[in-house]
Amino acid sequence: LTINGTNIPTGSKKVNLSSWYHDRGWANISNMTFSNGKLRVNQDGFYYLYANICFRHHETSGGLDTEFLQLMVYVTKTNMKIQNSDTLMKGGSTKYWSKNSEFHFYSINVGGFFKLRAGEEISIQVSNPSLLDPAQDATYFGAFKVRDID
Amino acid sequence: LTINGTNIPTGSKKVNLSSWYHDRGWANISNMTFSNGKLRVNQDGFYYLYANICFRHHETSGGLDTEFLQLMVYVTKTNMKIQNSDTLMKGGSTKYWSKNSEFHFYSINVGGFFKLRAGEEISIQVSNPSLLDPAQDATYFGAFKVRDID
Amino acid sequence: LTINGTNIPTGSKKVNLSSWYHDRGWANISNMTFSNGKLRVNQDGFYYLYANICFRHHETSGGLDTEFLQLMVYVTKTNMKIQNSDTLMKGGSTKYWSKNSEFHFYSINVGGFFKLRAGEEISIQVSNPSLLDPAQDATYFGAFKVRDID
Amino acid sequence: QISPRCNSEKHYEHFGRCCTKCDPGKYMSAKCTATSESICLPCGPDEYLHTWNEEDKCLLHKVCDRGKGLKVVHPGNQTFPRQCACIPGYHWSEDFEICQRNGKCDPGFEAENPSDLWLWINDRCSILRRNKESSGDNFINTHMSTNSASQAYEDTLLLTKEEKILSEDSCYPQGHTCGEADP
Repeated sequence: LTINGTNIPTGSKKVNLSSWYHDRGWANISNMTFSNGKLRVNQDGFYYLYANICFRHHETSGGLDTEFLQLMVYVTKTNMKIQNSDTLMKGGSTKYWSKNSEFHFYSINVGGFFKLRAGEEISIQVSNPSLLDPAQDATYFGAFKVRDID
Repeated sequence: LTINGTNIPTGSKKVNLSSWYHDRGWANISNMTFSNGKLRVNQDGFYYLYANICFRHHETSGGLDTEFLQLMVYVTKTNMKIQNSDTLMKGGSTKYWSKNSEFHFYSINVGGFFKLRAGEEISIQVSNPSLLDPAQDATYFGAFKVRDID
Repeated sequence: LTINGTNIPTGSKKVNLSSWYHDRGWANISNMTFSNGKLRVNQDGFYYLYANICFRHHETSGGLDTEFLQLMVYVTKTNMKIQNSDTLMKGGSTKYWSKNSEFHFYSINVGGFFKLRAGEEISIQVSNPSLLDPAQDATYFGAFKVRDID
Repeated sequence: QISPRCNSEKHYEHFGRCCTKCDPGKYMSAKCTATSESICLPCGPDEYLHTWNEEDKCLLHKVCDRGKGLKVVHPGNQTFPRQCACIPGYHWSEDFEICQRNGKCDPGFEAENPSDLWLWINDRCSILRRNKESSGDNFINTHMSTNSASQAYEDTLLLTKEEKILSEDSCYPQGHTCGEADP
């Protein structure tokens, strides 16, 4: 799924990213459902999950609130049956983005192999959403099933 | 495919990396073809694409042109039928590599799941090619087919 | 496999990380064996290997030995038959972690597709182990078989 | 349990037969069959295999990356892996796989016993008692009192965990390096 660049939250607080394309450009989806900003598992199995998140700031976007940033992504699994949400993967970096520089850019990539059950949902949280790069080749996430659970 | 360390372009401009080993060391290839520096898809399908790129600079290589760098990788898909090239994935970071430090190192990893058609070609572009780490465990890319297109 | 947070080596030297959970939390293992801190391949095949390593430092943990760090991960393959160990993948970054900052964080992700033989073993080395984030969503590695060798 | 005749260093068992492995410098492109021996082919350029083997592919020589301060000490061949070394003034850091600049010894160290050889491990200058184990975690040195650099090199054996030879980046009065690191 690729980020819907027209609907990115603002601010620097950790937010849930719920606005993704699932059928445009590189985005594709099958055997999974995208609803309420979450990717729902339809079939039990072992899945490889991945996310690529790019942050950027251009001087023409005005000054940064602070030069000391922590740019993070969290991939979370929600299990409605037991009303539980847990982070499966996290990645990112603290950064010093100097005000004197014209442009700043930083990308994070996370990936991992997880056992998922039908009904469980995968969602993405990031810090500093207003710095997200809205391009489809920059900010995206997905999953593919590798095999059944024995 | 792993980088052919003996044939890395120089300079800092964004260039196409076309010199890769496809059969030596860790590199391997099957059901895809490597020609003209590009990885050609032979069978329609859903593929997981990935790339790992390492940049490094040692003081004995002489001074850097600038201490402010943008180290990037772009994974591009070319569709000859419609004469179109597009970036599937990008990653990297702006960096401040101080002249006072002996050594600098930075690695990027990108990965994603894409629908690819026979005849389409995957290629890699990077910025600052002269800073590329030529080791096979540092700079490599590849793809594997996960399943057919329904 | 996820890091066993209770048994992380100290210091900044490059060390072998041998203490992983293979059956708790997100960790799972099948058709491979975890012993002596290494992941052993039981079946010949093409595998996708990945590792996600997070480093962090909080000011309450006392001062860093140096502000100039190189945070690295190495994924190594050992082939007992020919008494050979080689790095398959490496990633990381040199970092300037200023003493004035409260908190520092940095994550590395590496991944790649490799032909592995039964009996070969995969292990993880990192620099600066004492800075490792012990959470299961932060520091983990794994492998899954994609297909047989033709 | 391999039968005694099928010694495992040069032979392997396949379909109940005891077949010959490929000798160093070659890889096995096909295993033996009921009627044919193993087929071994030479390693390609920039590849090697240092032992009798059943590998289906040779190993790739490492790159002596000048961009990390390395140079080739032995180019390697089909049976022997390439050896790299740090250029003078630098020593190999196994932790970060780069050539680190040799630190300068404080003048105080140099003046005290100018004729002695101070062995300096990684980035700490330390004076070694005669034949005492060094302060390094797994390096064993002997302390020699000598004036000629080459003699010191021959007589002093520096062992690292992997049995590599570690350069003696010694703090000579003239700051001359007498040995080569072998990463």
